[in-house]
Amino acid sequence: MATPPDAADQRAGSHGFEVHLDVFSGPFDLLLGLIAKHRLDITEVALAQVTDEFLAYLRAADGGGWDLSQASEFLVVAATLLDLKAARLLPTGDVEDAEDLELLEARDLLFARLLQYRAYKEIAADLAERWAVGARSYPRAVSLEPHLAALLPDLVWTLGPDGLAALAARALAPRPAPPGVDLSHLHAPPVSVREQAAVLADRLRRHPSMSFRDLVADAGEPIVVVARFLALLELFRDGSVAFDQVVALGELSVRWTGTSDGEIELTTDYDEGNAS
Amino acid sequence: MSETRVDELGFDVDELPGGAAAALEAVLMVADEPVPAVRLASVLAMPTERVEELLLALAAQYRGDGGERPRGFELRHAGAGWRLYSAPAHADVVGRFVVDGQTARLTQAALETLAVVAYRQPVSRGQVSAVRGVNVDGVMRTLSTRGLVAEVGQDQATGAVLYGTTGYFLERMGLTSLDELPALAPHLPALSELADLDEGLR
Amino acid sequence: MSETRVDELGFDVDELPGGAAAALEAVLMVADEPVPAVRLASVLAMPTERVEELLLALAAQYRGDGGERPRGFELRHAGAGWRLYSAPAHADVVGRFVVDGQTARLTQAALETLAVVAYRQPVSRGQVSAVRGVNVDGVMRTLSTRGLVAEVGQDQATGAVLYGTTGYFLERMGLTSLDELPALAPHLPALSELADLDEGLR
Repeated sequence: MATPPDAADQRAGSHGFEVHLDVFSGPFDLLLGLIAKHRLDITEVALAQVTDEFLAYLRAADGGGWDLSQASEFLVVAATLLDLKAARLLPTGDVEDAEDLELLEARDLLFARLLQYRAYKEIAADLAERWAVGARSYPRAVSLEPHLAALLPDLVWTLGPDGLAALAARALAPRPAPPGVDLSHLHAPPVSVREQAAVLADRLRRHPSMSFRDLVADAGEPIVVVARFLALLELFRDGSVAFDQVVALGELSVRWTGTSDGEIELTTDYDEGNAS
Repeated sequence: MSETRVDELGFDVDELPGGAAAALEAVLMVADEPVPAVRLASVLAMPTERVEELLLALAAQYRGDGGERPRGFELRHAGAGWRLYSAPAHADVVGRFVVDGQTARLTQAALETLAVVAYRQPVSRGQVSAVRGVNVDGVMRTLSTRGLVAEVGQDQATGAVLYGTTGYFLERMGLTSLDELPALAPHLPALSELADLDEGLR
Repeated sequence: MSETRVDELGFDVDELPGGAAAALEAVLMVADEPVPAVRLASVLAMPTERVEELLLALAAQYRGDGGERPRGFELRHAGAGWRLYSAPAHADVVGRFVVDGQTARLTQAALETLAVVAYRQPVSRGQVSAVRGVNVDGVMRTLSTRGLVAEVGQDQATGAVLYGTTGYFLERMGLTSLDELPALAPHLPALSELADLDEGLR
């Protein structure tokens, strides 16, 4: 059954469903919020508008600034939105070729996932309620009086100092990465967007026009590419760079339009100090 | 177990001061986790049904149901059995006394992840990630550190570690079994409803 | 401290269900160590003399002095303060419960936890949980009951209780001091794997 994304909006409306952005906890969460807010007319949601909103949200979030894990989650949202948008542009009626069908299925799947996520989100509210109620009772858990502890059977002790050291070493050693796709690198190393902005500024002052590809050629890790991408967005907002892109999806060239020397004064406090 | 003879035990709970109810209180006083009624029955050498009656009566008494002064403690059936707790009405006072807070809040991300694990268990981290649309490694670790979820096995096919909720999760949520979790179905759109919507939008 | 004003506290013990006596019961129910009356007075925002009167009255009530059923628990003044204990009359039943199902061996989880405490002491339960990735509250209680670990202080910043190993632990390990614990290095994975993780293991 092909269910247009609009259905979610209708249900959402009739149930007063609304996601407030003051609790950001994941891409689906944000996506649901944005979709509900824009009445799910994905075709009319300009990605730029969503981006602005997201940046505004992060800026207002707290004084601590925003970190890369949030930013990279946003990229997931943006990609999902683009998918949805592409699927939505298809006519809902006749499906002629296999490619259309695939897109429709992708859209339904995505939609189904969103509905499923929403169900768990609603259930989570019930758990939150139970958690809060439980927090008001403290369980009794006290140590045994010596005369009762003395009743316990004597411990059979086979562990020697070396065995103990081996146990400690194993417990204290870092855990191996979990099987499957490990995204922890997105959250782990502190890569400062501000530092990357300084790197880019230095480069662009010497070569006033460079392609994005060249700017990230030496980045090494994806996290640095993301940081530089975000740094560029910030520099753009600051009026320090301009972008040129001749054809859609073509090479993106970056021009330096800022001052020719001096410190880069980014207006946001970014990830400094709390990048983690 | 209720057949254990008194002369083997060296005591008859009914003859102790305060009777069987007091014996139950004495045992609950040293328990550091919920105790199943059947285990209490075995220790007291009494039929489980009678122990259950006594537990319910004690719980009501502590609440002040019979007109006595409500106690500052409660006897509750949660998780695997029965355990004494401070009464919720006095949470503010107790909170001032207790240093190690158990009151720390769970984040929205933790609650959502917990919900998925509770309903989908046994479930791998990858499967939870797929539902939430975000990597859950960090959140799962927090939940595990807090004793709310634990490894329960391994997926035969993929080798992925499978997670489930713990007895502490049940106790903390005031449930005696997973069957008491609210039904998920009402939160999902009915098939017919979707079909209707589909029609209407044509 | 008894001068703390009610509006700062958000509660008035006399207005809670069961009144000040119930508030005292609530705190005593979760207290692991004997609590001095002056501390209880501070927590309840009441004069110490009144708290002492209430404590004596509760102790008498639990004993059944007023004609009520004697309780299975008693409120005793022990050491520095007041604590709830199982009533001695029920020691046989409680003893059966304590011994029931106990084994003479420490579980793998308990041994691992003990090893972490030995090498990281003084350390809080939260820190041990974080290292092991699971909740260790129950296991720490077992180790403490067994006399292998004990409270050694309090974290200045968080107020969390800090634990260390005991003299009995050294005795069982055949060591005379903690300095004799074997170095961890030979038991760790190859150095190359650890180069950048060194920090974390200090």
